[in-house]
Amino acid sequence: MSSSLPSLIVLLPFFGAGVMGFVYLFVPAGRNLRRFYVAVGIGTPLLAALLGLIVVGEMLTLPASASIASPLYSWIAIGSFEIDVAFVVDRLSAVMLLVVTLVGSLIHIYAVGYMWDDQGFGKFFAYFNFFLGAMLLLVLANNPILLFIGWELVGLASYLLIGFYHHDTANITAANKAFLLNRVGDFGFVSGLGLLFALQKQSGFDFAAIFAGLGGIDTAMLSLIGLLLFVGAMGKSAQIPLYVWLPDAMAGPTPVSALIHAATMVTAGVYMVARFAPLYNRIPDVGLFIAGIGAASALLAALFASWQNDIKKILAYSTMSQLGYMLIAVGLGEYSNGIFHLAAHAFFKALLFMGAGAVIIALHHEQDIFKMGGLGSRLPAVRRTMLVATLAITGIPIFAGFFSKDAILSYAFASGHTTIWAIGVVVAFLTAYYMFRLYFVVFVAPNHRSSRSRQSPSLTSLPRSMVWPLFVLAAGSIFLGFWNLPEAYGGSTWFSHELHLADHEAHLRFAKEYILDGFNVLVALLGIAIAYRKFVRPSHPLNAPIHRIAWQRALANTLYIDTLYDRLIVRPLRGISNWQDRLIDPKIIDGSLRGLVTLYRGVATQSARLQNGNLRWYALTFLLGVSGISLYLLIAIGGAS
Amino acid sequence: MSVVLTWIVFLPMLFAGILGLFRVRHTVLRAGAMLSALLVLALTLLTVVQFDPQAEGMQFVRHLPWIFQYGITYYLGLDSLSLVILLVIALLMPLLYLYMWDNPTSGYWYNMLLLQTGVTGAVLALDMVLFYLFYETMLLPIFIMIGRYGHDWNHAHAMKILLFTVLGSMAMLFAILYLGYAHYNFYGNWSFAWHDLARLPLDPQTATWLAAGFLLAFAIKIPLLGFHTWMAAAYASAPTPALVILSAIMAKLGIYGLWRFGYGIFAKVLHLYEPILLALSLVGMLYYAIHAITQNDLRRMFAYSSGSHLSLIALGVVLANLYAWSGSLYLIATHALASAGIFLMIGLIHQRTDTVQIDALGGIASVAPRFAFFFTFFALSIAGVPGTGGFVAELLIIIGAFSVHPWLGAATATTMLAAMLFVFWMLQRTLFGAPAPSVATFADLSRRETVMLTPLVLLLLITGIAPSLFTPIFTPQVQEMLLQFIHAAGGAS
Amino acid sequence: MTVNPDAYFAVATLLFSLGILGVISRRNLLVMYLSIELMLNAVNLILATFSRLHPDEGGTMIALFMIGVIAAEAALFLAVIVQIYRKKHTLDSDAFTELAQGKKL
Amino acid sequence: MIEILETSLFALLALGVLTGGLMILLARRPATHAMGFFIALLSVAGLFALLHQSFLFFAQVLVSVGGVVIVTLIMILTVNLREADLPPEPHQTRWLIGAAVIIAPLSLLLYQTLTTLGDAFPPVSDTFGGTRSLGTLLFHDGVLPFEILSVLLLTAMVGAIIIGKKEQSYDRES
Repeated sequence: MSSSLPSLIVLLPFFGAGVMGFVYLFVPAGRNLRRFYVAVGIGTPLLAALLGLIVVGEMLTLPASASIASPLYSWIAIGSFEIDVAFVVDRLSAVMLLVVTLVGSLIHIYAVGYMWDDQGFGKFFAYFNFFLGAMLLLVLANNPILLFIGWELVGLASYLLIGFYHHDTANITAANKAFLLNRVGDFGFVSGLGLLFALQKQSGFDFAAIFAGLGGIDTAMLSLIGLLLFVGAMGKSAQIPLYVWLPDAMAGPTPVSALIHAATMVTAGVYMVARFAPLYNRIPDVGLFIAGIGAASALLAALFASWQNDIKKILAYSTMSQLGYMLIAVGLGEYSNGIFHLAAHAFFKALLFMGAGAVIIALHHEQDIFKMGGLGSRLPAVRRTMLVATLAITGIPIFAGFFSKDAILSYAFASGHTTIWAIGVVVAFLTAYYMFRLYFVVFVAPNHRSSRSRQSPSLTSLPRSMVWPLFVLAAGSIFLGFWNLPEAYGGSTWFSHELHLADHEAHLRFAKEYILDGFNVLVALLGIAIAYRKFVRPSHPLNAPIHRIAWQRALANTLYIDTLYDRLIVRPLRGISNWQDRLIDPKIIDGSLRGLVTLYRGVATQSARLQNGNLRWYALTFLLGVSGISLYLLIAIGGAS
Repeated sequence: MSVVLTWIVFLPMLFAGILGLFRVRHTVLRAGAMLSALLVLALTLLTVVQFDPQAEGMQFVRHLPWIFQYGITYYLGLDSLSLVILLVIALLMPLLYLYMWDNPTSGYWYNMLLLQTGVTGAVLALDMVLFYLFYETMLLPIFIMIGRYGHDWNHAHAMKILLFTVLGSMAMLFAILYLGYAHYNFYGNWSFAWHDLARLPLDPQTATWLAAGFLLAFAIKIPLLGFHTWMAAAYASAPTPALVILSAIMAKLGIYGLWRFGYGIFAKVLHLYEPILLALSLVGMLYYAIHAITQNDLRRMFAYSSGSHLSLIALGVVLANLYAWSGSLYLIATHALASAGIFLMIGLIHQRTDTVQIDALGGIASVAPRFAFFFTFFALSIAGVPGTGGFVAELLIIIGAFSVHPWLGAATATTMLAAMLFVFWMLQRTLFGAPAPSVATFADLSRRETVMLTPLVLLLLITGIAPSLFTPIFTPQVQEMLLQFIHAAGGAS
Repeated sequence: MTVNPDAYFAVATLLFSLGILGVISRRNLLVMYLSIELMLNAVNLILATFSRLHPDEGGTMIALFMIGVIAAEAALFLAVIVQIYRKKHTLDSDAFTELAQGKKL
Repeated sequence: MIEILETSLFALLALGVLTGGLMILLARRPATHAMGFFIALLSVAGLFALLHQSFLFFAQVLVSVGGVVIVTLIMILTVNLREADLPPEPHQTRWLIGAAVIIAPLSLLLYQTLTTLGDAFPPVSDTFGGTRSLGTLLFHDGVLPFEILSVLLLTAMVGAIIIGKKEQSYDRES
């Protein structure tokens, strides 16, 4: 069935971005345009969310395999490369659509309060809407090319947003880094698409046609394609080795971090793998590789998060860690659990970021958690909602994170990948530790510093628009889990069932599942306990930790990976460039040409010597020629005789 | 209708003659130049409307005897390949005049008028001698503009570009003359018409040498790796309008020559050169991009960027399949628009701050948001961000490369990374950060400048968002050319 | 006639060679002029021998003309030498390099 | 008898030609040059006579010997060359040998070519080379060249006068 609503959903934010951008650039400044920006900037995502709900409601009445198509126009048609600008809402994209528009709208509303005093208010909302549009384009695309366009535009929007405070060069550097690493991923992605297109035999390049024609491509090539596509996901979902942009991306305004890290951009990689489920189902080895990368990233990020002091960076690494979980799920073929964790994560991580943003605003842009402390009593609303989100991400029962994360872990166990399961459990422990470390230090532990340093005791009061989205998200973080209640707990995994993805099946007996889940909860509680011991009842006054031991320092500096990249890639490239500029071009290429010129000049100079005005020389040279000819005649022809 | 091409070619020259005859004042001169550019644009749009994409071969053909003893003819014609470039020229000229609007140096204006005749003539000429004539004609105004109105070592750089290109075109001239003579030898009459020469049954060795002559000329003009040292020098010294023509049009004529004459006449022996061309363009693409990283002069940086993209276009041409050729043709147009935009804006920076050194700039975005928006837009379209035409073209070339071989495809896809290497760092240091002293009084775009840049932005957006509006114009003929080439090349092997 | 034409030719060739030698090897303008005269006379001698050899008086006629030309040339050449000598007070041919491009390289 | 006379005469004249040439080539003083020149021209005239070219003989004696040599002598006397005005020729021998080597092939070729033209002199009538027959020939075939020659001589005379006259004020380099 077809409908024009999906197209409208995608176009609305773009339209909003265009209008706001135009107004921002061309309507003379000075007039108070904030109301206009608020109306358009919040109106379009809300409208999109509303339309999204309508579309999804409509779709739920259809059979599970049905989708709502929304063709717009033919983008390009050359040979068999026929790409339409067409959108499709099926069960998978419906979930993403809802997550993106709903969480996105909430973040937009939150951003009104957050950004109210900023000079670039209009610009910010133009970028924000653009970002949302690009994300919707990515999610609703009916062919990989369009998906890729959305994919790239999302990267562009994140570049613009991360570098929003462009006075500070560090922010721009972070934005550059994000875009560059994303582009490295995109290079892999587009290579995968190109290869897929070159190898496919049927015409048409939308998802349905591609999946129908997968049988005609041999497995080795399919694996290569799968790997290349996943390289794109590595960049976008910040996995090893392309993750280094993510912590730096915290340079942007906090709503940006929420939007990029929670709801949207970083989950694109997971979504892409789920979208290509028919492809990845054919190549389980690559799937295992994806899961391995996911597990490794999850562990590494959790380790990093445990040693960070910047509140947003802790959350950034935690995002990377959670994305690792999702990739474990989709890599092992448990797509619906991955998507479910994605949705749940969108809620609680958005909540965490927005809470963190509220704290930061309240403390006048202070981001070091060890300079906060004891905020619980002063920001009760933020504290409560943050607690909900922290519990959710930690995986305490009844919160969304418990069901989504444990489903992934028990599936990993059930399908026999115990190593991955074990890593997952360790990560769960670390998650509990670092999340509660954050929570305790910021909200619970008494602030020793504020008494000493003259930290302003007056907190900025938070506008309402920044507070009530927190409660909506907190509600989501609590109740979302029940959508996908496993059978072991009397549920019917309604969500996974409705999602209708090509999942692998692996079941555990309920008893085993109870044991595993109980173990997970125990591990999480252990993490909380350690954090409590260290930060609420500390043996010594709480200060920012000073790392004396080498490995601690290394972890706090995230293993010097950035430096490594700088040494291995950036500097050599500059070196080559300099080398080209100083050696190859002027010396070798121009030099050889100049050599020719010198030769020519030399010959000319020597010839000019003959032209010395001296009569005898002229006669001599002339006679030399005559004599030469004579000699030739004498020898070659034998003279006259 | 067949006269229309003649008008398109010679109208600017006619205007230059008339205006020069009366030694008109600046205001009249610029109005006249603008009028001629707009007339040419109108005529060009007329041909676009009348153009039949499905028809085979040349259209609007004008074929008159000229020097009949030697079979040299006045032979103009148009197919989709030349149409695209013609359209770009016609579109850019009014914008360039808009850029020059307040420049009172009349020599500037006359040179631009002559330049337009030169480049359009080269695109439309189908008689090789005529082509050569225009090919050289367009060099002269560039030489004069760099030498007289340029800056930073302009004399030396003008000489450099002249020597390089003349070296190439001399080689081509010899090849052309030999071809005409060969035609006389085989058929008893002289002819320099393109399609006659394409039919010559040359023996492979001769054809190889002749092809080398042509390829040298075009390799220098493009410029391919190793023939490129004039590029940065000339770009750095050229005044902005000449620079735009250099990058957006003249370099494309190298590609055009390679395509039309290289592939048209020497289809049989070109496979000998294919590995070389492939390697040069592939390596060049990355070489130029890496070279651009450490450039401190914006013009030089985008000179190398231009080189990188032209190598990509050349790569697409060498790949010789439908996607790659369509992509190359598309990139010719979209890169022309994008580089015209970026070079115009660099010119504006020069006007405002008297410098184009990156380390002297910075923080423009804080002072001039509109300027920053346009500049970022053009920089991003050069980087091939989706939504701009460059992306479509690059995607097509990448797909074309993958159709040939996966490794080739992967190597071509590095173009996604190539522009990234320098564009963003450049943006960081020019637009962002704290405002540098030189940009403290940086004026935002005036209305005239906005009008000048907006068409480019819109076109880049439209070509990116709806390429299907444009591709049907050239795809059938590209397919046809491709079939002819494969047929001709297959005949030999 | 007992003397072989070859003998005449030998004499003429030798005379001619002496003339060339004089032009090349001497720097004295007067010697150069005289050497040229010698060459012309050598040619005249050859012409006369031809004429006798064939026998055809056409050669004699040309030789006659040449004597006229020699006279004219002598007049001019000598005038030039006189003039040159007046300017530079030397007969060194190497002193006259004004026609060379620029300075000596 | 007459053969011996002729041969010895030829040898004498040939010797004279070469002696004159060598005197010009090797000598340093202008007077010696003039003497050598005189001997050479006179010997050539003698050779003309041996070749039955009576008119040419007279022309040579009158014009070359009587005219050119005298003019040359006058010139030498006019400019009154001093020893110091003569160019220094430090490497004359080296130049001479080098030039000889250079022109040797040319001379050889010239000689070889000339000797292919004929082996012996045919007998001729007594009038050969006489004023009458030559005059007839001139009026038949050579009128135009003859007239041109006269113009040439006139021009040369005028030119020589103009060139040779003393420097005037308008000739000086400004």
